[in-house]
Amino acid sequence: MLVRGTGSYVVIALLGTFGVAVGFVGAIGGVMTLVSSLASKREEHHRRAITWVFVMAGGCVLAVTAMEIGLLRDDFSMQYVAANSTRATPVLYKIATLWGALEGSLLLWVFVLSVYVTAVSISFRRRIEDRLVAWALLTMLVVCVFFLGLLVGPADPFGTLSIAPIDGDGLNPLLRNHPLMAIHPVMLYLGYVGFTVPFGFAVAALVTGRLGEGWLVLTRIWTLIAWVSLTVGILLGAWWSYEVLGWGGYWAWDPVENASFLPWLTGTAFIHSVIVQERRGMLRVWNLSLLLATFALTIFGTFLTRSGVIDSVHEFSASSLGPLLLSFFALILVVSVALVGWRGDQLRSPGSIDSPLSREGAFLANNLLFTLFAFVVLLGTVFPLIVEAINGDQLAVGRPYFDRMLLPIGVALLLVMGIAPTLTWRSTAGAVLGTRALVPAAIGAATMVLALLFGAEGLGPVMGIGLGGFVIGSSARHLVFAVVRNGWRGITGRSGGGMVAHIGVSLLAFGFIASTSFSEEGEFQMRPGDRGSVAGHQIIFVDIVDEMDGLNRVVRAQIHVEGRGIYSPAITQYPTFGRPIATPSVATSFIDDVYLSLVAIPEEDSDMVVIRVLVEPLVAWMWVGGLVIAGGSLLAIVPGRRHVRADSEEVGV
Amino acid sequence: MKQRHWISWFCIALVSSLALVAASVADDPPATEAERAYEIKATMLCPVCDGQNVLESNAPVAAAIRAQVDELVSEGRSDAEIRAWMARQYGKDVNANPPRTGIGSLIWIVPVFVAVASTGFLVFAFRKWRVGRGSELSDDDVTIVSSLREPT
Amino acid sequence: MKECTQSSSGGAKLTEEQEFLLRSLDDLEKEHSNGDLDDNEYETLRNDYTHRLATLTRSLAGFETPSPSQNSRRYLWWIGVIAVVGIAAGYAVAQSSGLRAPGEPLSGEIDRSPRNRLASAQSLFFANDLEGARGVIEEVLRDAPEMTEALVLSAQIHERMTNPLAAIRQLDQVLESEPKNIDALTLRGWILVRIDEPDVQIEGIRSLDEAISLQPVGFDPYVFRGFVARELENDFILAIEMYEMALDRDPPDAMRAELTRIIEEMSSELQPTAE
Amino acid sequence: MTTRNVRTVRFISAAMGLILFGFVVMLATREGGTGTASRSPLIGQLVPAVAGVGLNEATFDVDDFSDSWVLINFFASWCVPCEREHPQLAEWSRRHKKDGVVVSVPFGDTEEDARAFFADHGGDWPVLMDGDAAWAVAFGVLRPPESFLVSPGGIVVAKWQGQITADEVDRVVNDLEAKAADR
Repeated sequence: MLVRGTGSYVVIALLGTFGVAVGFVGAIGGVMTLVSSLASKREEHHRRAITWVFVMAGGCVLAVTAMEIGLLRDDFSMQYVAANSTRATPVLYKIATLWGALEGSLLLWVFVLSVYVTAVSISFRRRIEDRLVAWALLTMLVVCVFFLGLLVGPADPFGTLSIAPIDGDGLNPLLRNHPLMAIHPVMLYLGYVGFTVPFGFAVAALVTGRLGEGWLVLTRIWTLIAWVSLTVGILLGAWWSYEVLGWGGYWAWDPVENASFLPWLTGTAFIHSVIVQERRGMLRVWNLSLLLATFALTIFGTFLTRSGVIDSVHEFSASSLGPLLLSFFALILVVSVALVGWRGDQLRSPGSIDSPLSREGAFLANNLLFTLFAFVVLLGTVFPLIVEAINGDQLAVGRPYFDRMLLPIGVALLLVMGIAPTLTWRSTAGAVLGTRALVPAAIGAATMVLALLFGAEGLGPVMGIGLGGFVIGSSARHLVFAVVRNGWRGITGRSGGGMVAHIGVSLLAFGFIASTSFSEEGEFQMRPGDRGSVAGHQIIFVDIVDEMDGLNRVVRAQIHVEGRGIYSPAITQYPTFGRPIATPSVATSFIDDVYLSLVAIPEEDSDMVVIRVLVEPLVAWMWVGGLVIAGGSLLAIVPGRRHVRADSEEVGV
Repeated sequence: MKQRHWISWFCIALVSSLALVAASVADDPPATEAERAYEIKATMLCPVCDGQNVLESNAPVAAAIRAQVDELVSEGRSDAEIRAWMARQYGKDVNANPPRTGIGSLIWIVPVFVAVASTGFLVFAFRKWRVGRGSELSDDDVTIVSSLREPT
Repeated sequence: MKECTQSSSGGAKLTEEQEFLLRSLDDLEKEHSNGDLDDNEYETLRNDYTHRLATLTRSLAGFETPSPSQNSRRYLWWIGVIAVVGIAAGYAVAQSSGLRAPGEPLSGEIDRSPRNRLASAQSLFFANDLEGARGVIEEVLRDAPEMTEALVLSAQIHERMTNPLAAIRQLDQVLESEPKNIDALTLRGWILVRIDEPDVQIEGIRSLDEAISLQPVGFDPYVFRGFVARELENDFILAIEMYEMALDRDPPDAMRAELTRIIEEMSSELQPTAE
Repeated sequence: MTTRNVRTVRFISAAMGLILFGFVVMLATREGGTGTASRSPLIGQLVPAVAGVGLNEATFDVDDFSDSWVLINFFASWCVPCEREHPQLAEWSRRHKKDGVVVSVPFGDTEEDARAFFADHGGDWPVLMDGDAAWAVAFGVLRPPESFLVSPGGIVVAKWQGQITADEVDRVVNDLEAKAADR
């Protein structure tokens, strides 16, 4: 065995350790500076914390750079690299290995967090003397201290091996066969971590007692950025499951998927209800609670994924971080509940609602539904734990439960989403609603008829599709009026962008409904030349390629999908990994996807394969819908930023 | 004008309800053995693979359960019997659907209760909010505000 | 403004509120000119903000709503009603969606599946309740008109109820989709050979022969063919062969005894001729 | 603000706090998900039917061995612990030439691979193919290797998940034999 580990390489690990240490010191320095200057009420000293923030960010950049260098240069003297990378890993996956395992993913978390905190410090540098901003920064820095503390101690990513192996073990094969794996976690973390910023401002508002609407305006853009990243991250994750896992689905109500979904749900509720507070001054406690809950849920999700409390496909190997993360979660809960309890009396809102049939009424309904949705998901996720704690029974909560409970909520959400844009603030007269909702409702009805003509069936699915059409109709109506009045700038701004995002949600809903309700599948035992047919798609098994790729046996079936071309699903037997891993191949189109996967690794020297063929209509529209949602959110962000900047300058003068 | 709206709404309601009736009529419960077996496999979790169901998993134990489900279905066993048999062999947590009785039924009851209770609360809240201050605009208000806004 | 921010927290709060309202008015105008808001909405919102801003500026400290004194007993009553409705609804959902243990009634769609009903029709048929079996099987066929097992059973029922024509029609339907359905071939043959019409009987024999050529595992076709060979064709050798084949296929004891008896009878009749 | 309002808010947050506290305590006291322990409803029960023609063309029926120990071993050729425990099975089989028999059942494996596995690693005991996985389900096998010990009289007395050693199995055998002798 080749011994290496002295010499230049070990420097990289040292560099990383140094970076983490610098980051940790920077965060602690920032916290101490802010605590002392807040306690002594010397606002002019707040500014010094920014310097510490830069120190922290510098440390984090150093640490991430060191890790990437280690990965790219195959420095197997680093424990993390040896355990998770190999020489043969392609460059893209080497880079992505940073977030492929527990310690590295925390490093990425910390890095993203430091980027956010730095960005906040820079954009608020002129207002840092404001106690609200200082408290917000302090809260964020405390979060930084916690996560950097994890990297310093229990989850040190820069451990070294005294004897460097010649080659590393490599990642779980599932994590290194699709480029989406390189983007999905980053987007997810941008979302997860991004909610730290509004959380900081919410805590600051509670602590300083400045519970008016000022802090909302300050955090608007940050919340939106976090939200859109999380949305995209979740959808990319779903897409990845679809393209890689081989069962043709994209969402399994797995605890870890739920953990990422929960903050999204509360976050979505927040970005809607915040509008009510801005416009009508209502729901202050509610909005603060939503933000606190969103952040608490991100930490809870991290705890679930990294403690081994719940079995899940996506789980990182169980680690000692469980108790620490749980303690941090408990701390957040204590702080949140105590703050709301303490300031609760001052949170009473000055606003009022005149009629349930109004824009704010629709927002309230939306919030009720989203919260319920989140509650059902949370309950479904932790219920087995609760039952086990009570009477030791082992129960499972799976798709039938989530489908049954969430379908009505989802349908109601679509309904509210369609009606809301046709409502006016304060109250809407029935006649006005009758006029405004007429065309959208007609479009909805037409969509239903169209769906029936294309062979859709079932009350739930058809109703969902009709409501999707209704949403598109009312959003488009809103956009058309805006554009007629104001040219192409009509689709920007929060309401324009929001409407675009709603159209995206409808497209996503179409894809989701069609692919879950109307998919067809078949399983064929085939020899070269055999044909099969599923849902009108002819497939011909052309040939089989059985080859060794290094130590791995890869069997590739070449299948001709009529009208689409040749696709080759594969199945690989890794010597280091128990059962074979199937790599599906998908013939995508905007009408339907033909999803091909090999069921089992064929016997050697046999040309007989078992192919599972799934035809899922409209799946592609889910990804298109996601893209539209992201685009809409960006449209909503862009002008918003201009406003805030103008405002802050105005205030600064 | 108004008259025409009523007619249009009536047409839309008619078309929608016809479409929904047609949709629910076209939907049929599982009829063939294969469909029944499919349902059972789709709602049964693979005991070793963390959240994947038996239908989707390619673990050997999932394959074994699939084969046995087919076998038991063709023997004419009822769904409930097959589920109970698998739960006896692999533990209650192979069934993805929580039970309707005992403590497990709370997972159904609690969310529905919360939904009803929070809707009830919201109805109360609406009633309370509605008794808010009157906000009729007076000329005095306008002058104050315009004087405030002038400097900016 | 800065001075205000630095003053007492109550003052800061009011100032912030004022700032916010002013900003909202600006926003509102921008949104209105963007076309995000229509004139009606714009007007209501602007008036509302203006009023709030004016009220605030007048520093009318106590703008709280006089909380309407509520009859607390009525309040509790409402809470009780909501709780009861909630729990009842939850219970209903649990009952309709939750997993059932075996033996629990109302097992949903399972018992209504045609296959299950076919099984109950079969048991009725074997219990000789022909009317009941026919009622069930007709329901099954209405839901699954192509189901071959159901068609065959229905034909069997018709045959037993001496309605051979209907039975033949249904068997032909089966054979159209499954030309090698042994049960259908056997039953068809058996019905045809018992009609007193030489042509029809020949057709029946052909049908039975086809069934036997598929080497069925059941004994029925052999018994029938043997019967035909003995009674219609007087071909004892073939009849014995057929009955022996049937005996190989594990018939019930009563039939076994009967078949053995007939075989012996026929062999003893054959012997003198053979010698 | 009215005191009534303050009280309501405090009350609600206290209640929420209590619920969340209970939740955290529950999470904290839960042991990590270590997977399914060897709980088997089969222990103490009559052994499910295992009978058929082995790969070596010999017929086997577990009922014919009601006066000896039977060690039923579910394995797969691709499973590393199975490979490691194989010599131990051979050892146990050698020790119990007179009063015991090993039966191997491939689980999640093809007949061809199982045959190759025995050709490579030796072993002269019956290897039965579990056609439609009826035995695997009847024994509740999760992942290979899994072994079941059947006492004379046909009662399942022990189950092991994972690699076993001959000594481990014999500990149970001797224990039970001692108990039987006492009686």
